[in-house]
Amino acid sequence: MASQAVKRTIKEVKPILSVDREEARKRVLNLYKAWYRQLPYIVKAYDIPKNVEQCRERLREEFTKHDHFPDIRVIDMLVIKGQMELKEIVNVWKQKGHVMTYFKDSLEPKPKDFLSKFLSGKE
Amino acid sequence: MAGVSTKITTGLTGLAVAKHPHHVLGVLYGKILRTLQKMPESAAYRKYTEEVINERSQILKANQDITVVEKQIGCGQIEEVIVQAENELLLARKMLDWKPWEPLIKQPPPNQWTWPPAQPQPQGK
Amino acid sequence: MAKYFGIDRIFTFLKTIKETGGLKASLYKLYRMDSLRPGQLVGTDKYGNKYYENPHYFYGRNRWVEYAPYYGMDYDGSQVPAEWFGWLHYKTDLLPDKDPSRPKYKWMLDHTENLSGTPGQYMPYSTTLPKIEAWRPPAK
Amino acid sequence: MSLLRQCLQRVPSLRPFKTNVCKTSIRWASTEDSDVKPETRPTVRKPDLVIRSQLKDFGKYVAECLPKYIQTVQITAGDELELLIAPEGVLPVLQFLKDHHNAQYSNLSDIAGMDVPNRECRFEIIYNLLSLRFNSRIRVKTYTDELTPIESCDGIYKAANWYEREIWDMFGVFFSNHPDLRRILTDYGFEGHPFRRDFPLSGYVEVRYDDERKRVVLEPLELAQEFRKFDLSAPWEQFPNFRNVLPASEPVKPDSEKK
Amino acid sequence: MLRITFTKVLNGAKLSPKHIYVATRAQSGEVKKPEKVEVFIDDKPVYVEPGTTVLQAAAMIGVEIPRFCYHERLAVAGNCRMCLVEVEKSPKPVAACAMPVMKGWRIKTDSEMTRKAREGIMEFLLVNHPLDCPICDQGGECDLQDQSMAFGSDRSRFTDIEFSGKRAVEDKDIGPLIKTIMTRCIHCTRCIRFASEVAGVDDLGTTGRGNDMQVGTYVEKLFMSELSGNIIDLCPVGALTSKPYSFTARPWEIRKVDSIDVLDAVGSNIIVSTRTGEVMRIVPRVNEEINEEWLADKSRFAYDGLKRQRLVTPMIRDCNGELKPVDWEAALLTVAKVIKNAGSQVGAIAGGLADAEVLVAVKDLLNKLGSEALCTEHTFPLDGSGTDLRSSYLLNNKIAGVEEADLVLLIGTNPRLEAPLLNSRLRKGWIHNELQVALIGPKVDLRYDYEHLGDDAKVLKEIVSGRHQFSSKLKSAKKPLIIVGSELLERADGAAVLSAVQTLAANTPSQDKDWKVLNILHKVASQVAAFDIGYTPGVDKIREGNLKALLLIGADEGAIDKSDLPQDCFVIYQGHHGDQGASIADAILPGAAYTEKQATYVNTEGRAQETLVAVTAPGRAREDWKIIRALSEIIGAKLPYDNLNEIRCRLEEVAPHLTRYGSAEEANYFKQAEQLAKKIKIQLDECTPIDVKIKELQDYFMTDAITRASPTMAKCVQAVLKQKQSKY
Repeated sequence: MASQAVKRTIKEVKPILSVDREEARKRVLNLYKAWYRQLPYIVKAYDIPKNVEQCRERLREEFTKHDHFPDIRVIDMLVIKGQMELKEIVNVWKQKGHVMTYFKDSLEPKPKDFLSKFLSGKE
Repeated sequence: MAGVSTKITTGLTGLAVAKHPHHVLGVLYGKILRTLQKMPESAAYRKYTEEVINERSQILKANQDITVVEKQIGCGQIEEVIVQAENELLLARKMLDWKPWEPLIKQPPPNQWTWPPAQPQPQGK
Repeated sequence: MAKYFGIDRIFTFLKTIKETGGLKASLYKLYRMDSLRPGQLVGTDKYGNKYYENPHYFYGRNRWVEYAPYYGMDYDGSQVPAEWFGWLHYKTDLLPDKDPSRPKYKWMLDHTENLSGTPGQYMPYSTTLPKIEAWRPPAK
Repeated sequence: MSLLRQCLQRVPSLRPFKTNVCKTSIRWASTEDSDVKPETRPTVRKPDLVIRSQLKDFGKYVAECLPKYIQTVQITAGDELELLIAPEGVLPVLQFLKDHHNAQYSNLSDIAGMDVPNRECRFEIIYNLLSLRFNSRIRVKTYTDELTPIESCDGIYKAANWYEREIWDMFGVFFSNHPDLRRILTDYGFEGHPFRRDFPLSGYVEVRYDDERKRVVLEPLELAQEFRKFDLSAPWEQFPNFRNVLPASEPVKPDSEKK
Repeated sequence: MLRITFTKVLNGAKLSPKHIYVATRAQSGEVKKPEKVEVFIDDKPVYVEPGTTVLQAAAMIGVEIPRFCYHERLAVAGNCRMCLVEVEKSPKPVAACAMPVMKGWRIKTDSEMTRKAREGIMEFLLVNHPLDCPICDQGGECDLQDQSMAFGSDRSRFTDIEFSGKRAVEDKDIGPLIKTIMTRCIHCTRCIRFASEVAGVDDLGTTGRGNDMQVGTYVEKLFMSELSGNIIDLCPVGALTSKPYSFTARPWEIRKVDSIDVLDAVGSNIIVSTRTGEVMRIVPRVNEEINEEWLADKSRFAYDGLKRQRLVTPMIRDCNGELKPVDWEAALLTVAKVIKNAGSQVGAIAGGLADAEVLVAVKDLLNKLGSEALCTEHTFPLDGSGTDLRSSYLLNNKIAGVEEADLVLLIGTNPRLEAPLLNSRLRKGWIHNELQVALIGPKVDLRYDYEHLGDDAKVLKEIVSGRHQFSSKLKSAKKPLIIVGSELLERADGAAVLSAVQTLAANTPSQDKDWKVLNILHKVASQVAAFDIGYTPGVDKIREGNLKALLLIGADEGAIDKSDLPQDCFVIYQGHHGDQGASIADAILPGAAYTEKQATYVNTEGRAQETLVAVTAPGRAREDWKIIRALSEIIGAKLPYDNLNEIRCRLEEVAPHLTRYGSAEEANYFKQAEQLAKKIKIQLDECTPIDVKIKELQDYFMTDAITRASPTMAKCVQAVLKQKQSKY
């Protein structure tokens, strides 16, 4: 795995947007800020049963979920996708259901211990 | 002008009748040729394009009658020929940047163009 | 003259209230049916729905049904039985009891309202055999 | 010249004008290849040999003009010309094919993507072009991986706009300098690129209307029924030795190499 | 008859190497290995032993020549001509399956001539073959379909669109298992050869010749064999198809899961084909060490028993004495309460279909509760070495080893019906290897000749003491084999029988050092695993135990009855079929059948194999060991395994060979076992004759909970009984 990563960096690649890590970092932060500032309007526009604080928490979670990627191009790709998502939200192309998908609140927790798994019949 | 016909329309949407086709084409062909001059002699693109342009401009010079020119060039109405020349000029200018006469920029990765992707193993060959 | 000033309308209104059975009953009827109209009672079906007609109204609005009181606010169109349905929808001008050609057989079922959404609704059942036949304990 | 006439007579529809055309027009040149055996198998389509050789000549011509970008020229399915190019050459090659006097492929029929996961560059991007002037089609293929962007050819062909959006949506290939790159087919918030080979046929999520929440909810897919999977091995796979695989394509070598 | 022809064949030139292989093995040392000859297949050189056919030589370098009639486990017929290949300098193409190679031959398997020959043969075959592939059950797995796609011409010359000249053949009724559509038959005669060579039932044959040739049974009769299903697999076209499977599924839409058969103790390897959560059919999987590529009818066709009489929900006997369905929580709570109150007075009986996982889980649970009353339903002598030494309860010489024997003594067993695939091996040895068989027990039909020594127990004693005339034969045999039926050992004097046999085996010399004379043939799949894990054979402990709770793990053979138990004993039945065990139970916990769980079974050789999940268990049924695991948690004696991996680790702790799937763990300590056996006090009961339960074919089909629930098996019994009435 490590050797693969090394190979990746050595291989000459075409950058997507950013040429170095610092630039990628800036892009991520800009995206984060844009989302962060948009959150109150999102809550309002979509009338979602979450408050701004919860949304911020979720936003942070979403960003930290991807904080370990070493490849700038992967970061760029994620930023691009994040930008598109934001655009879809800001323009209210999405609907309430789409926004609420980030929270996955309709999921019931899966049984964890043996007995409840056994009784529910789910492995 | 002698060659001017009473042509009203090209019959093609967005393509107006050219008023001075000889003049326009002459200028365009001159520009194309000058652009091509900047390319290396050996470039196949330059060679072939010059051939085409030279042939067309000769036809153009030899005949005043547009219909004859159109027939001899054999590439549509004179207006279309003008559009083609405009395109070629743009292309030629861009080509100066791209320099496509250089050797192959890079080889494809191994097995990139093999098809089907999973080759049946040739038996005992 | 009264007609000219529209006073006759007031009389009609008062008459309607009177026919309906007083102010309270009228208000209730207005609440229940969103309209309070004078009309002539032409018949009552066996479920207690009352059918009215008032030829002064425009065609299409001159026949209506007042559902039986026990339906309360829970009335709907399927509570009109088939024989009155025709009259109510101008398929015929003959009242059910005055229609000689109306068939009457012993085997005809009683009218039932649409039971969708209630426990009495029709549920299709599977006619395929189960893939696994379960064991039934032998009866004692 | 007699050959030319012959070919013109055989393919009248190809002829834009009946009288003498430009001598230099490569599009009507046809060098007969004597090495190609005419197709005799009854169930195989028999392509026109003249058209084939014309295409071959044009292929050679393009390869000669743009040696920097064109990796391979080949004929597939008997009479379809393909240019296999380096990803850097998308713009020059398409521009050349569109604007050059002898090409005039002014119509972009479509752009297709293809995913072959075991290749180093797993995606192929395929441009299908049509020249109305010469009644001829050409296919340009290039390749990329998940992270390498391809230059958008929106500046050359306006038609490319939606096609590139579609490829971005379905395969996740990024097109740089695209004026409006966003999803076109999938639902907002859809994750993944459905045409990638590693995307499951059933998808990852299922969507339903939740009566309680009064909105549509997305949930991880739970198949209530067995996913139907078919065992589709062909009979001739049992006899690999007797399987004569014809090459999918035949390369067009530049003349210099041939000689 | 066959035997003579085969001896002839052995001396002749035309010889398939399979037979050579057997022959050389039989006389190893005497025959010098002949030099290999070089031939060229498609210009590739290959060195083969002389006598190898062209087809086999080609297969050695991976060229599979198309064929219909040739089958490597059957005699060569050479009548389909599909395998014609060109040999250089030969004017005609030769049939690759029948022609032995000659030195320096250049064989062309894909030349113009070969291809033309194939196309011609294919045309001939298809001229009279109906074009009913869309409604044919073989469609999708049909050799004719496949090979006509691969080798046939792509043009038809068939102009008879009025269908006036196509051959039509009347269908034969050969029983409830095999459907015949004889018009589709291409006369490869594989079924005929299988019936006479492997099954030993000479019922099938051909009548007429040329265009009028027909395969059939001469007179309308049942194909009376316990291996009849194999001709379905053998048939290259759809002439013989499975009746229960007919029109139910297509081969490309079924899922195939490798599994193990548990309906006898052989442990045949099977493929369970499923579709939409239903077992559609069971076909054999090749395993040279166990079932080759055959499968017994019971194993193949009893799958419809898995869909009937199933326990799908837990049940508890209510105050009225009726079993009422409840949910798992209630069932487990009730059962747990009873077991908790019972304390150490709880016992368990394992039936014949229990897997090793549940066996070890139950054992762990009961041991935790302080009980040792763990029994198997089928008994086994405990005296002497008992179940402590594996050598005394295994088929030590392995199933494949039977072929090599030259003398087999069967005691109190009917291998044809108790282990049909072992019997097919015996028959193979008898045909190819001059194997002699003797039997002590009732005179049953084994489909080969044997010396019947009587069904008297005295005979056994005489042989042991060396007074019997058979003793000398046994002594002089090079590779003698004694196979004892487990049923015989279930007798009251079983210990004495075992002891006698052990002594006999010890006194019987064999040339081979690794040769094991003593072999026990079990009848049920769970027995060996249960002994390995440490269950006590027989239910005596339960009878004596004064138990308050009894757990039946699929025990359906009626070994124990309500009357054997104290009044207040609470019977819990855990299993998958409502049968004898479920009807006496106070609580029912529905388990999974062998197609529904990943479980370990040990066959009679001591070979651990695992089944895989082909379909999910119906209704609320759960995998067996999980039920025990859940129960243990509610009781408060939680077992330390949560998933299959962990319980397999536990299995490995108990007996490491139980998780070494596929390999048979060798038993040893034969000497010690014999010495222990000598100490036995019980005398051989000479008055009771040696008997077996399953004597005739009709007894074979319904022997356990699954087969008793199977309608197909019931039909088989009826068909056999009817055939017995018939004059043919």
